[in-house]
Amino acid sequence: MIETLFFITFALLTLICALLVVANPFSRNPVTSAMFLVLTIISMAGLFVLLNAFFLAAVQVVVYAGAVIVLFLFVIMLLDIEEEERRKLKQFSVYSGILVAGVVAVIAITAILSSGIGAYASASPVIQGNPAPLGKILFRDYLLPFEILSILLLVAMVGAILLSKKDLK
Amino acid sequence: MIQFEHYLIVSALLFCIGLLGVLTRKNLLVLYMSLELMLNAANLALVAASRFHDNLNGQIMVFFIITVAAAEVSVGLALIVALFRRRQTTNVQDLSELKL
Amino acid sequence: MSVLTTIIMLPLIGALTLLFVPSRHKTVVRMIACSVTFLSMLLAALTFFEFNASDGAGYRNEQITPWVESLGIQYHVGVDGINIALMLMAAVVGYSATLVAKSITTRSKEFHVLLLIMIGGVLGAFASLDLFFFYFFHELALIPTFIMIGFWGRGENRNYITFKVTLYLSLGALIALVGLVMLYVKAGAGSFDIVEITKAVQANPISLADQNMIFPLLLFGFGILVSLWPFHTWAPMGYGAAPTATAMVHAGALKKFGLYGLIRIALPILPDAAAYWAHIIAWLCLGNLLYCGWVAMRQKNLNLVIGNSSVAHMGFVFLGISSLSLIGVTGAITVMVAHGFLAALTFGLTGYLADRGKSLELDQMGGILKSMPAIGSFLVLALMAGCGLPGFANFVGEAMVLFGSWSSFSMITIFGVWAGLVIGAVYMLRALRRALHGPLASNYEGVADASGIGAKAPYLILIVFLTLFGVFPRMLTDKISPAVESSLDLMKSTTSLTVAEKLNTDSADQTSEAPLAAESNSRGNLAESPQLESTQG
Amino acid sequence: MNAFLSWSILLAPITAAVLIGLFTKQNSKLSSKLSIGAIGFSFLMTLLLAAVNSGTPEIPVTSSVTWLEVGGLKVELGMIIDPLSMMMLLVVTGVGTAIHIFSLGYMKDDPSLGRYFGFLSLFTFSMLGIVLASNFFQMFIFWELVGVSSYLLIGFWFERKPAAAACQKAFIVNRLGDFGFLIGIILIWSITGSLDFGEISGAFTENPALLGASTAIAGLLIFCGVLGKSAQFPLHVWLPDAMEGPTPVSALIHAATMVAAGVYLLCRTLFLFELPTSWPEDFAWLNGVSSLHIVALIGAITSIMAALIATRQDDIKRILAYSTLSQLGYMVMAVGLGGAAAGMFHLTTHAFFKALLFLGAGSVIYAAHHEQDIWKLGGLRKKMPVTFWTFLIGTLALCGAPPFSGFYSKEEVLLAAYQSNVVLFVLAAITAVLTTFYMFRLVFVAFGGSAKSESADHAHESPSVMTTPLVFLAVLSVVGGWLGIGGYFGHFFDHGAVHHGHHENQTVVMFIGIGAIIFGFFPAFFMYHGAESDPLKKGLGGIGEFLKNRMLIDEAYQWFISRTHEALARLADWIDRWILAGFLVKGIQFTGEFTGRALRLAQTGNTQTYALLFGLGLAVALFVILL
Repeated sequence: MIETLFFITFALLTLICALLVVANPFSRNPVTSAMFLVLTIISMAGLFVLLNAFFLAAVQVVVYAGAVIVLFLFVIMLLDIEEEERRKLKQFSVYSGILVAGVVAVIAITAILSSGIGAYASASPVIQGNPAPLGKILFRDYLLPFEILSILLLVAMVGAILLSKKDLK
Repeated sequence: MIQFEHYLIVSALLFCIGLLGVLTRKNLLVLYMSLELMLNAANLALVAASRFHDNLNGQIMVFFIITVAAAEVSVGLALIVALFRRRQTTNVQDLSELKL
Repeated sequence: MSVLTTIIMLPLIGALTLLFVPSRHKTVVRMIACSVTFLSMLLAALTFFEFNASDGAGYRNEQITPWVESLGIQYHVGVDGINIALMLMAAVVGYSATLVAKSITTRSKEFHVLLLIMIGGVLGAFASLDLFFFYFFHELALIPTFIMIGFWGRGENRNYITFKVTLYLSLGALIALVGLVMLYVKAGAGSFDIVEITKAVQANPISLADQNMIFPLLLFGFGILVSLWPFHTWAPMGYGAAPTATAMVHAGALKKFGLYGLIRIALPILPDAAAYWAHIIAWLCLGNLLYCGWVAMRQKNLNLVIGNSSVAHMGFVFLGISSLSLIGVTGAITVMVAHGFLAALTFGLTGYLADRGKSLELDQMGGILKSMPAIGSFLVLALMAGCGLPGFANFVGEAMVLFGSWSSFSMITIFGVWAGLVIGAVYMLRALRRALHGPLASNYEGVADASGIGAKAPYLILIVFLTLFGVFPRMLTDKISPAVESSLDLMKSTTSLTVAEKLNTDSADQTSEAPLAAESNSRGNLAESPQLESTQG
Repeated sequence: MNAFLSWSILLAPITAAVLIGLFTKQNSKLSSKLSIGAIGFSFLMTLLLAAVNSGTPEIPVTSSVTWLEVGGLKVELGMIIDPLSMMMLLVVTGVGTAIHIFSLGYMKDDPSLGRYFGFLSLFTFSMLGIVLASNFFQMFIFWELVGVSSYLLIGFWFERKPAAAACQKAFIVNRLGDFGFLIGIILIWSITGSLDFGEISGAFTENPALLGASTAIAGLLIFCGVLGKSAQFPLHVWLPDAMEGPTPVSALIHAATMVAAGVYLLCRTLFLFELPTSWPEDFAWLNGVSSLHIVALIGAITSIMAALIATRQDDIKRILAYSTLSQLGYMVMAVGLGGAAAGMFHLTTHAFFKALLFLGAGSVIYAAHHEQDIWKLGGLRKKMPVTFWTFLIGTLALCGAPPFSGFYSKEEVLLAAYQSNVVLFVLAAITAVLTTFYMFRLVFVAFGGSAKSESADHAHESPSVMTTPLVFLAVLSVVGGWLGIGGYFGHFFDHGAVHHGHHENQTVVMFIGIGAIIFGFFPAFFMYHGAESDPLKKGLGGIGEFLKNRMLIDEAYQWFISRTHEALARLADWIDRWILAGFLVKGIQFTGEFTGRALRLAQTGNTQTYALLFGLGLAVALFVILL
């Protein structure tokens, strides 16, 4: 029962904060959006805990809230964002965006509800997303993707440095 | 009792909110945040699947997605910075190079 | 690993290696390119001469490596009499073209990379026994062609021509792709393997309606690639604008892909439709033979004469295929091989002149035979081979086509003889007289002849093979004909099954004629079978 | 033994040709030695072969290798040795050797002598191939090769425009004949299933009606080949033009060998023409006319037409060319009238004296610094005695004066005509009159009188390398008729119509023949003896011009071809340019471009618009897949 309560709380928090990231009626300042993004991510970490993914919940908070969002804020501060607020949104693009997103949402939810996907779920799940079992899988079954990922990060790092150099050739 | 479907619905809604952001906001930075939201929606679905299928592979996927997202954000933000240096704007409407 | 894989991979690996060679080392680039194609040619020649036709009609040097098993795609190469000669031809033409590519000066490394990819693709397409790879290798060869024409081509309106060639060939390839995919689906073998599909179709033929839907797709798709009339207008122009080596490989080897596809795939797998469409092919080939011959008579540019004559020669191949007889189809394949050498030779020679910045307008040519004896004599040989002179492989093939098609299409054969003997002689000799005979044109004063064995080698190799197969045609035909025979047998057996099946379901009174139909089919003259036609209506 | 000999006869010249082409083209001396050595070797081998087989002329000796075998098409390269081919071999190699040696002198200043001898050897090879061919396909192969090697030889001086035009014309006109020939071969093969002469004639012996309604058609199609190679009307137009080639070439190709190939083919395939004739229904009105009748008619037309034209030509080689045409017409007519033996006999003797005449003309031309107009020669009798006397022997042989070889062969031809068709006989007799007339016109103008130009004035006798072949051929022209060649052929064609029993007829024909010589000689003597210009020029008026312009046949061809093929070519080119490449292709291009322009409006360049459309697409795809 208490689990349900937690789920509802976190789910609502996630969705509301996410909505405020993209469509805040009071402010269109990117900083506000970034702050709400932090909230969204933290409440998602709550959902992860509910799903027994303890390690991921921690990673979510550390990497996203800690690193990614800080990066965003840095860039926001770095750039001049005054101009953006003064621009008007185009009515057409807003309505069509809402329409498309809404349609996708309706279709997805209908599909989920009608598919009976829950029936495939195991009745009494037991797994625990602790570092130890995750690590075992990661370094045994997924060793090659893991290594490739490290190269990806390296490439991204080099790319980011190269791109932010002053005299871009 | 909370079921798999409920998590999936939350995930779908989150995804659509992200999509809404991508479609309506004009600021590149906010666009990027919306993209992050969409990625997180996928993460949520994967973790839920992992939980309800008694299988840790889903969580590993999330792990990878987070890493890729981090890489993507770093490159993307570097691009935005470089772009801003050149064009003094972060508004997508000013960027119409794709037009022939 | 099969030797065929080595033959195919050598140029491709060469192309890959070239990517790592700095482009300033031009000699190294040339050396690598020439040596890989030479090795490839050597291996192909060895395979060809080792090929023992008396071992039966099956495939040799096979290699099967599964790739996407869920779709039934596998890397399957192998040769029988039909494609071994084409492999040899493609490898020889490839080597000769690589030698000729020496004249490319701007961005020569990139050119060589593309050329090697093209050669590897051609070889792969001829060796593949899997529809997927068959098509894949063809595209691999085709796309560099466009880039090469667009980038290294010559002439003022080469952009327009590149565009035209690209559109035509892409469209042809696309139509053929649709046909091939439909074939894959309708055959129901769950495999892209040609051998598997053939087996499946033999046990359970594709219905007549489906055959009649797929066959035209293949015919016109492949037909556009081969410049079947009236889809030929890209060819003369395209070869005029293409760089020499590209024109050689395309006109010589790559163009034969469509014909090879028709013979290898369309005939044995879609026998009923083939028998029905044979009439139409035969009439269309008159367009190639007569119409394009006439067009060639009117041309004022040497390259356009040769380009149109090359289109006209394709008419013989189509005529041979449409005869659906052993002699005709064997002749068609012989013409394909011979024309491969010949087209490469002629385009190589005209390219030699054009690369020296000289106009190929016949008005501005003349007397080349005197001032450039080597190139001039080669050109005389090439033009003579082009009008069907005995001693060259073209004659053997064309004669076989004419002998083979007589019983099916006597009237068209007569036109074919007329086109081959008379019209061909008229345009070839006119071009020869205006370009080579007479006093030396001022435009060509001081143009150096090919001197030394190195400069003559690319042409000599082609001439040697052309005459070798012309003087000893059994080297070719003894290998080709058993394979063609088994292919036609396959076709007959599949056909009669379909006919019998159709007659059983259609009406009772026609059933009595079924044995008759089977009998007339076994004569190898499917086109005349009245049952097949009546079921069309 | 026979097989080895015959193969070595055939392969010696091609070996020489290949060696010259590949290695010694630059070296004139070595090339000429190779070429002459090769044909000399062939000649010796032929003599040896004749000696070996002298006891057994009846049995055709054949040996073969399979050249091509696919399904029902089996082509063998065979060697057929029988009296017919034996005599041809002797003529080709014997006369050929003389001409090769003559060339050595005639062409000695030419810088491309190596190429010349290479071509000559190639030609000899092809001609021997025709003679030895044992089946239709092999015959066709060498037929084409002879065509191309004559093309190369006629166009030897290709930098001269007339030579370039002449060789092209020769090749294309020959191809016109080959068109029928090849179709005929295919037709016969499709019915009999065989290409071998022996097998086919065997099949006909068993069943003469094997070819059914296409018997006559098949014969005439094969005869098309003869029309082209032997330059019979209406495909004779190439031969006079072919005189642009070097004179020894004219002697070799246009007198002794290539043009004789047609007659040889006719005799070789005589079994086809002797079948009971039947026509398809559409040609039923021709019933009763056999293909041989048509052959004889064509031969007669050619001979009289060419003789008429020859009287009005001024070029020494052209006169001889038309004379050759006329004599070829004789041979074809003889074969057509059932006198195959007479035809072959005349072919043999004609090869001797016509080669002699051409070489004599070559000697004159060489001495007079390439002056060919007879009205600019003259007075050569004293200056070039050997040439004059040998030329006179050739002339007398050609006219059929006894006891020269031409007398015997011509008499047999006339006899064959006399026995079967009076009209043709009259034509043949008129031709004989005309022959004497134009030949003595040539002799009187060119050799008699006084020199009419400076080059003729400075002429002197040719070197011995040229006169020796002349003497050799002159001897043959004299004794050729005594050697019993006629009986030799008569024995072979024992079913032929000529029998020596008809003494009465023979006497009549002999007197008519001698009369024709007298009727031809005296007008020529009175008109041209010592004449400075042509008295006939004014006398004949329009007809003279008509004959001088070769009866305007070339112009007729020109007109016909420009009306048909040129027009069709023009039309096809127009369609190609404007309809296929223009309207259709450009039309498709325009449609594509128009659609593209319309769709371009959707391309705002705004990423979000694209994203929106992408989202919409996603929604649709999801809807289709999930619901």
